[in-house]
Amino acid sequence: MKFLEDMILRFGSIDRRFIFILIGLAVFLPLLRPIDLPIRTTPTTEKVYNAIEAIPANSKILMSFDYGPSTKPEIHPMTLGVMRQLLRKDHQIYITCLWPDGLYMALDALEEINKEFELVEYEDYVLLGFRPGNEAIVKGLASDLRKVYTVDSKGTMLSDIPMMDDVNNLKDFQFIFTGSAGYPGTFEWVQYGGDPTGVPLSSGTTSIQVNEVMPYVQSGQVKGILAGMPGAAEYEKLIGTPGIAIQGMAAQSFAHLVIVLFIILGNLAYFITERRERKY
Amino acid sequence: MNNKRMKTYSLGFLGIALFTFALTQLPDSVHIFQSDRAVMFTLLLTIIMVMLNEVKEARISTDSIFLRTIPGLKAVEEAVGRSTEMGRPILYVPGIMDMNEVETVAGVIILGHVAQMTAQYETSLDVPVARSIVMQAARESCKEAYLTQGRPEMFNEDMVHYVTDDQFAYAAGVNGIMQRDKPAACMYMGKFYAESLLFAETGNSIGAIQIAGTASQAQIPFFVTACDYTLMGEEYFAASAYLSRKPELIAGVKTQDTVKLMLISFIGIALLSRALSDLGFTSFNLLTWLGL
Amino acid sequence: MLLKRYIPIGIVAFFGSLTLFGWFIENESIESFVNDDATQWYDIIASFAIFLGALNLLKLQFLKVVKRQSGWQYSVVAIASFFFAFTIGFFMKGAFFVGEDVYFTQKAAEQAILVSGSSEAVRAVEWGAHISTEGGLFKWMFDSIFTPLSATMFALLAFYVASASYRAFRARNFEATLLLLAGIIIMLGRVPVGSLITPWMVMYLLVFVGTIFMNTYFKDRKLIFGSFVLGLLGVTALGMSMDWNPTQPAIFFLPSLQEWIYTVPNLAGARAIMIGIGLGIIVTSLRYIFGLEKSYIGDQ
Amino acid sequence: MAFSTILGAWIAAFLTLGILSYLYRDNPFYKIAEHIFVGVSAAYWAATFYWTQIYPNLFGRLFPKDGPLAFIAEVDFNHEFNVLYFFPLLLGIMMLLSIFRQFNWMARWGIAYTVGIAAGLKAYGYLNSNVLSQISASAVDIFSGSLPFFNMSGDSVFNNIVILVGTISALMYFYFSREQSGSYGKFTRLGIYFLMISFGASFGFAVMGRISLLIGRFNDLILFSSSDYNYGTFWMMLFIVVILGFWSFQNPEKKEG
Repeated sequence: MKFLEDMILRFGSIDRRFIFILIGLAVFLPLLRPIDLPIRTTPTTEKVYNAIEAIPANSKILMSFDYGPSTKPEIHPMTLGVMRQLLRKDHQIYITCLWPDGLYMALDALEEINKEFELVEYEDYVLLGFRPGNEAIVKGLASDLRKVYTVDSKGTMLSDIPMMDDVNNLKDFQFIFTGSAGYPGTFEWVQYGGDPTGVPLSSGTTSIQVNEVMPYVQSGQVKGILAGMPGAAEYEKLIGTPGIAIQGMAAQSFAHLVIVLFIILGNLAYFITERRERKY
Repeated sequence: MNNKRMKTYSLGFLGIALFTFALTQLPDSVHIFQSDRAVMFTLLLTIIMVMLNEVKEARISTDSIFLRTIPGLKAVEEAVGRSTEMGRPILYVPGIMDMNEVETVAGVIILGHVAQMTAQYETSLDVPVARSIVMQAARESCKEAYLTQGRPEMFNEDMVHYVTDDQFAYAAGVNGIMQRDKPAACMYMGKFYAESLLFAETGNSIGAIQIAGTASQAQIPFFVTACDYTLMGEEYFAASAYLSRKPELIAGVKTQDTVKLMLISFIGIALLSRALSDLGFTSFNLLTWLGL
Repeated sequence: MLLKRYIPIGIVAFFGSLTLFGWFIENESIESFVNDDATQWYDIIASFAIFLGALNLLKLQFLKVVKRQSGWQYSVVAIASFFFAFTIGFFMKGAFFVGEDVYFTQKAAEQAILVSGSSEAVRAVEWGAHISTEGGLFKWMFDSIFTPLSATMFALLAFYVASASYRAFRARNFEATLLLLAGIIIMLGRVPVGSLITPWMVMYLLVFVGTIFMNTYFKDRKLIFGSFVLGLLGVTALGMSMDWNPTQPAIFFLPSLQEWIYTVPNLAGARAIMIGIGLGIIVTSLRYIFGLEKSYIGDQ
Repeated sequence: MAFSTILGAWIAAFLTLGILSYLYRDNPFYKIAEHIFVGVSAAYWAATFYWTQIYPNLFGRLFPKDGPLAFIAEVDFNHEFNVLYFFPLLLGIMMLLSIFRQFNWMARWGIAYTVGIAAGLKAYGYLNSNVLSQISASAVDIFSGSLPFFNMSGDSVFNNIVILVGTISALMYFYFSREQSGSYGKFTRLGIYFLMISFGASFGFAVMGRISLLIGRFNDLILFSSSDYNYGTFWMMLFIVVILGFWSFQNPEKKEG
């Protein structure tokens, strides 16, 4: 017992660089050789899936790409998944971006989706693109879309796009989905988009934001939420198209296990020191 | 809340409600009021009424107002003292957002109080900022603080300096400053995102006293685990009142408290009305009636 | 005094009340100011201000070089990178089209025409569009310098979060223990591995941990040993009667337990913070609008 | 693959590894990466702000095509001439002038404007979405009889009571004008427990998010190590490890108390 305690204590005083190496390996190794792990879906993810599934076919859906390359691993699989689910029911997708690099993300997603769906621009989707102004853009869309966007991302006048004919503000959409990595994002869409217009709104966020958005989900201001990469993996499972999120789950699981192990060892060391100090 | 206040507020609320009602009943030809926002309007006016009344009361006497202690705020002065003893600077980070965030403004105001202390103790202060407007505001605030302490000669404009607008480049730059200048105390007061942990962990590795204050909910846990003291959420907004002891600001804290009580009572009333309608005693539900 | 003090205070009061009460007034020009122009104007002011910051950065770095302070060589790197990016941003369009292909310079584009012998003309991108043109120089800088740097700084957090959980996540008191347990349950319950841990493993673990805790409080060895054995037997008996169901009882099944924590007690805490922050922001904002707090413009 | 793409991948790999080397300790590679980052990003944002804000939104409204000032310059972004935009122009110029000591005060106007609109806009948004909606969502369903008594996920009477008690007690923790003692103190103590569970959950989610991002970064490094990119990651890694090894041999780590 004494020996074990000493071992734990010695581990308790190791250099933190050792921890860095372990966590690096825990992520890196499973990426090289992925293992299949069973994915369980959670109710909040199912809520998003069901909300989108319930939209009548051929509806108009607004998708906002509010993230950039640094949070791409978390959000990108979600936006891809949502696009797939929408296109299967022939919805029309209108894409906006509150982040400048959101435009690149949207282009990337469209290229990826195009491989399976053979999209036709201005029939299946319009890429409205990025406009600077953060929450002002959301407010602008809620009151008059054409004030914010006169042309789409390619410079085509909106009046020349048949898909845009009956679209004048947020109320003309049946659903809003935002892939959000921070500010501006879910909060702005709730405060200035969803709440004032009453259009159902759903969101995929980075893990870190989940807790902040949670009260909105419970109160129904946001219809379900996709929470980080595991949320994306659940969603990939629900729509039946496995992708990079499911691939990453092994690495994710391992890293969590290692961290929990660290916490337990750290606490054991803490308890042992506390007790020894009390005794002597 | 004593009886006098209760009476003032009840009457005031009644007046506001009537006024709002009158506005909603204006004929269609006079389109000036957004009737669907009437509930919000009433609430907003009520808060303003409470605030103005509390300010009036506080100006007469602040003695009657009790504020419970917030440990993190006491620690600010200790931290300044310790830095002086160690002869090392104090690092103050006013968040990474611009002055269009209320948290940042609060951070700049608290900076003013910290600057007064550093002026008294003759400790050097380093304020790297991520936004130029914040830089200008922080300079004004520091300059004034050194002036009121009678030490204008100690103020140097470059104690507040710009690093870059970019979140992570700023984090990298501030990390570098911490590594190379080894401040004895680090204070993080403002709006933070993911960089919070980078700051807190680096601060920890150089052994600085760390005090954080933020309303960024997702970042509070990191500060709570990695810093010595954390002003979380609403405490952070009360900080400047605590530090200044100015009657107008203490009245603000009192307003928050009073409104909080009102809101909790509102929850109670709404629950009761919902229960009565759910149990079939009445067909009236307050929340549905208000359109919430 | 007027210019330095009263006008700024007036500006705060005027624009503060306009944007606040503008929400309730039905008037098109006020609405469009509140919804659109107000923030646009701020963005414009902030865009001017950023040059001020850049000058300040350059000044301090130049001073470092001139005074040969320690690490001045790195300041040279900073200054050089600033001018590199500044040139690309303001003085070079960096994107010249020949048909669908994009070239960084006019020369390279002309060269390409010569080589391919095509009849296309070189088409330079518009100012303003040059920063977002796929294949352009600015976008190249964004992809190969800016993105890896910010994404890696972001990824450093993974390592830091590990060392922070190891070092700072200690069960010092009951509050800290709650924080820790909630964290662990969310961490395990949210990922696939959590569903591989059956409730029975958790219950055995609890018996184990319970015994350790008893060990610190009671000194009676018989009692401790007795309850340990009883606990093990109890869990085993329950397990056999429920056929070792891998997802029941749900309170000990991490994915279900995390769901409950996440939607019930966590929600309560998060909501209280949200309301608190909301109140704090509203009252603080009103303090600014009513001029009760003015020290951010150097007015004590 | 084009030369610029490969060069880009090599630079990206170098900078990525340079930043990661900070995990070992503060070293020249990190310092170089850090200073490049600070320099490039300051100019990057200056350019981005200028070309996405000042140029289209300010000049686009002051000098639109066919506008009264079109004889000075023409910036066509489909905006109409708007004389009000001279005001932000004025504030912006004053902000720039405040660099001179005697004009320091000029910055105050811009600061005042920023704080003013922030206060007005935020107060409304938070009042509506954070306070009013959350307060009304707190009036939960307890008596309707349509809910089960307990449920692990989804609404139930028990869960609703926990949420209600938790919200109110945690809200009372933020009540400042009363000492937290006696039975009132116990109630606010309960509030802290709810806050702590919430922080723990946030921490758990944060760990999750950070790991996901690391997965993304490693995926990129794996991509850049392929033959398409001339094994950029490997070469840069070798370069950095060798130099760093040599450097730490020359500069042994100082232990500080």
